[in-house]
Amino acid sequence: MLSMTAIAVVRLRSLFGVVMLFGIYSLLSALIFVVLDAIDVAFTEAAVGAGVSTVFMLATLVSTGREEKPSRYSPLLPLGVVVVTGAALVWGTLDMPHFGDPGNPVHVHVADRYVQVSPTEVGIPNMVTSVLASYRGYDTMGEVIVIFTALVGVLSLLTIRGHVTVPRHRTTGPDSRPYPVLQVMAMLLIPFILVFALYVQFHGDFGPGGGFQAGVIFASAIILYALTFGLNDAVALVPVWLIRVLAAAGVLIYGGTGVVSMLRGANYLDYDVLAHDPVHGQHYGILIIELGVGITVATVMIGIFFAFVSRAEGSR
Amino acid sequence: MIQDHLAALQVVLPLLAAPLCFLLARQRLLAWLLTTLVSWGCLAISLALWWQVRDGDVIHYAFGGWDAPWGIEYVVDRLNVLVLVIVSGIAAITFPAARCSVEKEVPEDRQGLLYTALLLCLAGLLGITITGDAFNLFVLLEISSLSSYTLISLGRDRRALTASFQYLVMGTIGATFILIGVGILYMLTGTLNMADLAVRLPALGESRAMQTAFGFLIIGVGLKLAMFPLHLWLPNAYAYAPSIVSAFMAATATKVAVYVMVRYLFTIFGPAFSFTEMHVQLLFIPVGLIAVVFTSIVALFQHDIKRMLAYSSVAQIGYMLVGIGLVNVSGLTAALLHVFNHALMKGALFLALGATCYRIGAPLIDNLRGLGKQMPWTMAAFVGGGLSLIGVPLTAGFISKWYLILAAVERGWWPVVVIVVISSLIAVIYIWRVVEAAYLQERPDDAATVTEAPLALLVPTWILVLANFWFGVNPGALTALAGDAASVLFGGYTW
Amino acid sequence: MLVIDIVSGLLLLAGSILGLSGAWGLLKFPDFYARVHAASITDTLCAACFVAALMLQASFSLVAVKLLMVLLLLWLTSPTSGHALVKAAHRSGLRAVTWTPPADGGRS
Amino acid sequence: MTAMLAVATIALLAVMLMALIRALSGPTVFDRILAVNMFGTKTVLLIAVYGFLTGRPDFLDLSIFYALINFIGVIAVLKFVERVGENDEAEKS
Amino acid sequence: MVFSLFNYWVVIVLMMAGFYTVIASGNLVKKIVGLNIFQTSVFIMYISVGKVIGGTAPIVAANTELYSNPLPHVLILTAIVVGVATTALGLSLIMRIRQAYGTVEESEILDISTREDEAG
Repeated sequence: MLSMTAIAVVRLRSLFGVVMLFGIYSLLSALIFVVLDAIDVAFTEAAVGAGVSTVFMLATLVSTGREEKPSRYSPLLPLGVVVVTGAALVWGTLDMPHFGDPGNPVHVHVADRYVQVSPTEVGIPNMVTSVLASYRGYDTMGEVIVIFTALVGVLSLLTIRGHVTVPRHRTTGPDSRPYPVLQVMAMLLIPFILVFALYVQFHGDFGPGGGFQAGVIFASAIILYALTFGLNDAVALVPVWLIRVLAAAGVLIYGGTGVVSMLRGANYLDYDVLAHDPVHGQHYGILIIELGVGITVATVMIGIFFAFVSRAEGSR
Repeated sequence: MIQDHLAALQVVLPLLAAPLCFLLARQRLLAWLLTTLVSWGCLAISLALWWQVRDGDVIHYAFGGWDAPWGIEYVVDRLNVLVLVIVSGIAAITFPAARCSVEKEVPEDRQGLLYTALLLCLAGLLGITITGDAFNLFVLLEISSLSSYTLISLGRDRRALTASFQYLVMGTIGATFILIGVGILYMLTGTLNMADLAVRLPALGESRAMQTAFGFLIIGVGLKLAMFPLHLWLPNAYAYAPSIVSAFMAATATKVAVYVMVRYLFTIFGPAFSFTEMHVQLLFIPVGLIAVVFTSIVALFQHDIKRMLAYSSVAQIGYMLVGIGLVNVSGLTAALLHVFNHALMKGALFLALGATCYRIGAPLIDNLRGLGKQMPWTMAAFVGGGLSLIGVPLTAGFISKWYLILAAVERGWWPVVVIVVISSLIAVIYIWRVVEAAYLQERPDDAATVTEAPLALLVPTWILVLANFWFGVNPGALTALAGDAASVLFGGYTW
Repeated sequence: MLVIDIVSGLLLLAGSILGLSGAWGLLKFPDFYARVHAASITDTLCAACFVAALMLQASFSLVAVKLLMVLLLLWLTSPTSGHALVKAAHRSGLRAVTWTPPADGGRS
Repeated sequence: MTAMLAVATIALLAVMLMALIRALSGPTVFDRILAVNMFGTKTVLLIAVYGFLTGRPDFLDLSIFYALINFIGVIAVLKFVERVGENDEAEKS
Repeated sequence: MVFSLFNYWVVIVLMMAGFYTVIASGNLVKKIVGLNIFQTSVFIMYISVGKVIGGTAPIVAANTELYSNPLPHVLILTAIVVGVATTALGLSLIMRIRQAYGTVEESEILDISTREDEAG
C-alpha cells in the first residue's frame, strides 16, 4: 500500500491530491513504525507528517495554486540516476544483516547497555526517552536548535500579520457564515487537547511521548482554533512577541540545564549532579529539558503556521 | 576548570548566543555587538584548543558524562583544530564588518534575524568540525545548512530566493544520502561513534554493504562541498547572498565539507579501504582536474564578479580533491594547506567585493571601470587577494600550489602539474579583467563619483589580505601542523 | 470469561462487516453524496463495535478509560467532519447525480 | 480470541485499502477528503486492535492522538480548499 | 534468505519514488513532497534495522524480556524533526518565490532568470 501511494504521488498532477496522499502515506508509515515497535516514532511521524507538514503544505497551496504543469524535460535522465542509485542499494543489501535477527551487530554492541542498564542507571522505564534525553541528550539539543533555526528562517522570509483585513469575495447569505457546528466542536475539543498535551508531556518517562510530541499536540490545539475562528482571533490569543520569547526561552532552558551541570563541576548536560543522587538528578534533568523541548516546539509550530496563513490570506 | 570544558564551549557558546540574539533582534546594534563578541570568544577558544593539542594530544569530551560509544563525544586533534581556527578566525574578522554592509543591503526588520542565523551557522560549522559522532554530525550539518539557506535568501535580488531553494533541495538530498550512508554503517557495526567505527569497520572484511555506504557518503559529502558535477547550487548561492554572507560562507562552508570528506576517508574507513579497495583517487583526480579547468574557463565569461569568484571556488575545491587523490603525504598536506589558504584569499576577495558593493551596488564588471582611482584601498585589497588566488610567490596561495606540484612530481604525474599551471594562468586572466577595468579604463561620465569604503569594512579586508602575505612569507608553523596531521592520517591512526 | 470472549468476538465481527460494507459503498456508489452517506453512517457504529469489543477484553483499567476516550473522540469528530465536508461540497457547487438544481440556482 | 483480533485486523486493512483506492481515483477533491477521513478513523481502530493483538494495549495514547490529527487534518483541508476556490475565482474575475 | 532482506527492498522502492519526484518534477511544491517521501523511506530503513523479531516496544513492562533496539528510534525522532524544519523553510521559500516570480514551475522561473541574467 505504501509503495502504491508513493507511486501515485509521483504520477498525480493535482497538487491537492498529492498533498492528501502524502498525509495517507505518512499515516501508513506511522503504522509500519507501530508494527516495528517504534511507538514514539509513530507518534511523531503522525504528528509531523500527517499533521503539521500536511497543514503547512496546504497553506502553501493556497497561495501558489493547485495544478502542476507538465514538465518539458525528458524524464529519462532522472530516471536513469534513480535506477542506478536503486541498483547500487539493492546490490549493497545482499550483504546486509537479516531483518529482525537478535544477533545483528546493531543489537549486541551499543544498544545492549541502553536496554539492560538504562532502567536502573537513568531510572525511567521508557528507554527511548532515556536515550533521547540523557545518553544522546546533545543530539536532542541540536534538534531543538534545528527547529528554532526553522523559525528564524521562516520569520525572515514571511511576516506574521496580526490583523489582516480580509477582502470578501464570497457572496453574502446564509451559506457564507463560518461553520457554527465546527466552532462548538472546537470549543469542546480544545481543552481536551490541551490536557492531553500535558499528559503526553509529563508521561513521556513511562509511556510513549515526550516534549516533542506534546509540543506538536499543543500547537495543533491552537491551529484548530485558528482554523475555526480565523487568524486574527488566534493571534490575539497567542501574540507574536510571546512566540518569539517562548521559542528562545525553550532553547535557553535546555542549554541552561547543561550550563548548570557544567557549573556544578560535571560535563555539559550531565544530569547526575542536579540532585543529591544520580538517579534523581537524571529524573529532574530529563523533566526540565523535555519541558524546554515542548515549549520551543509548540511555539515554533504555531509561529510557522501563523506566518504561512498570514501569507496565504495576504495573497488574495 | 574552564579549560576542561573548552571543547564543549566552542560550539555551545554560539549555539546559546543565538536565542539571546533572537530576543535582542529588535535592537540591531546590540544584536550585532553580541554576534561580534561571540565570534571573538570562539576564536579565543579555538586558539586555546590549538595550544592544548599542539604536541599531538587528543582531547575527548563526553557529553552528559556518558562515555563514547554510548554518549556523544567531541574530539579535538591537530587536524580539526586547524579547521576550527580558520572557521572561527574568518568569523571573527567578517562579523564585525557585517554591520556596515548589512545596514545597506538588508531591510531593518530582518537584520536581527540575520545575525541570529549567522551565529547558528557558525555554531553548526564548528560543531561539524569538532564532533566525534557520525549522527551528531548530521544534526549539526542541518543546523548550518538551514541557517545558510536563510542567510542566502536574505539577498536583495529575487534570484536569491531561487538560489536558496535550489541549495535547499540539493543540500537536503546530500544530507539524506549521508543519513543513508551512516545508517548502513550503523547497521553493520552497531555504533555511531567515529572512533569506534574506525575500529570495527576493518574487522568486517570485504563487504558490499560497506562499499555502498562508502559511495553514498562520498556523494552526500560531495554535494555539500560542491564537488564538480554536483556544484550547480554554489555559483548562484554565493552570487546573490548578502555580501557579508558570501564572504563568510565562501571562506568556511565548503572547507568544513572538505574536512568531513578527509575525516571519513582517512579516519573512519582508513586509507587502506578508501584508496586500495575503493580506488577513490580514480574518481577524485579526473573530477578535480576537470573542475579546475572547466570552471576556471566558465569564470572567465562572467559579468558578475561575485559569480566569477564563486566559479573560481569550485575550481579551488578541485585542487583540494586532486591533493587528496594523489594519495601521498605531501598531497594531503597541500590539500589541508589549501583549505586554510583558500579561506584566507576568498575571505579577502569577497570582503573587498562587499566593500565595493557598499558603494556601487551590483558588482558587475562594467560598474568597476575607473574605480581604481576612486576606491584605491579597496581595489588594492582586491588585487592582493587576487595575487594570492593566482598563486604568485610570497602569497599564501603560492605555498599550497607549490606543495601540490611537489606532490604530483613525487608521483611522477606530469599532466597534473601541467594542468595546475594552466589553470593558474587562467586565473591570471580573470583577475586581470578586473584589474583592467578598475585601473586602466576611465570612469564613465554618467557614473556617480564614489568615495573610499568605510573603515569598518576596509580594516577587516586588509587584515585578511595581510594574513595572505604573512602566511606566504612565513608558512613554517602552518605547514608543520598540516604536515603532521597528514602523516598521522596516513599512519593508520585512530582516535 | 468465555461469554465475554464470545460477545467481544461477535462485536469484532459485526464491526468488521460494517466497516467493509461502508468501504464497499465508498467504492461503488455513484456520486459524492451517496458515498458520504455510506462512509459516515457505518463509521460510527463500526467504531462503537470495535471499541466495545476491546473494552470487554480490557476490563476496568486505564486502558478501558482510554478506549472510551477514543470512542468519544471518534463520535464527536467523525460526524462533525462529515457535516463540514458535505457543507463545503455543497457550497462549492458540487451536485448529486440524482438531484436537479432548483430554478434559482444554489449559490445566489 | 487472538484469531478474532487477527480477522478484525485483516478486515480493517481491507477497508483501508478500499478507501485508498477511492482516494487515488478521486474524482473530486471532496471524494478524496472523504476517503482520507475514513482511512484515518480506520487507522485509529487498527492501532487499538493491534495493541491488543500484540498484548501491549497501553499504547492507546497513539490512537487518541490519531483521531485528533485526523480531525484537524480534515478541517484544515476543507478550509484551504475553500480558500483556493475563492482565489481561483478572484483571479478569473 | 530472500524474505529476510525484503524490508530493504520495499524501502528502496519508496526511496527511489521519492528521489525521482525530487529530481524530475518541475513543480517546487511537489519537489518538497518528494523530499519528504525520500526521507521517510530512510526513516523506515532505520527503524526496520532496530526491530527484533519477537521483541516488543522498548518500554519496560512486566513479563517481557526481549525489547527492540531503542537507538534507531531516537535517531529517527531527531531526523523527523530535522525533516519538518527543512519542509517548513522550503515551503516558505516557495511562497516568496511565487510572490516574486508569479509561478512555482521550475522551467518558467528558469526562463525569467535567464532573461534577467542576460539583461545584466
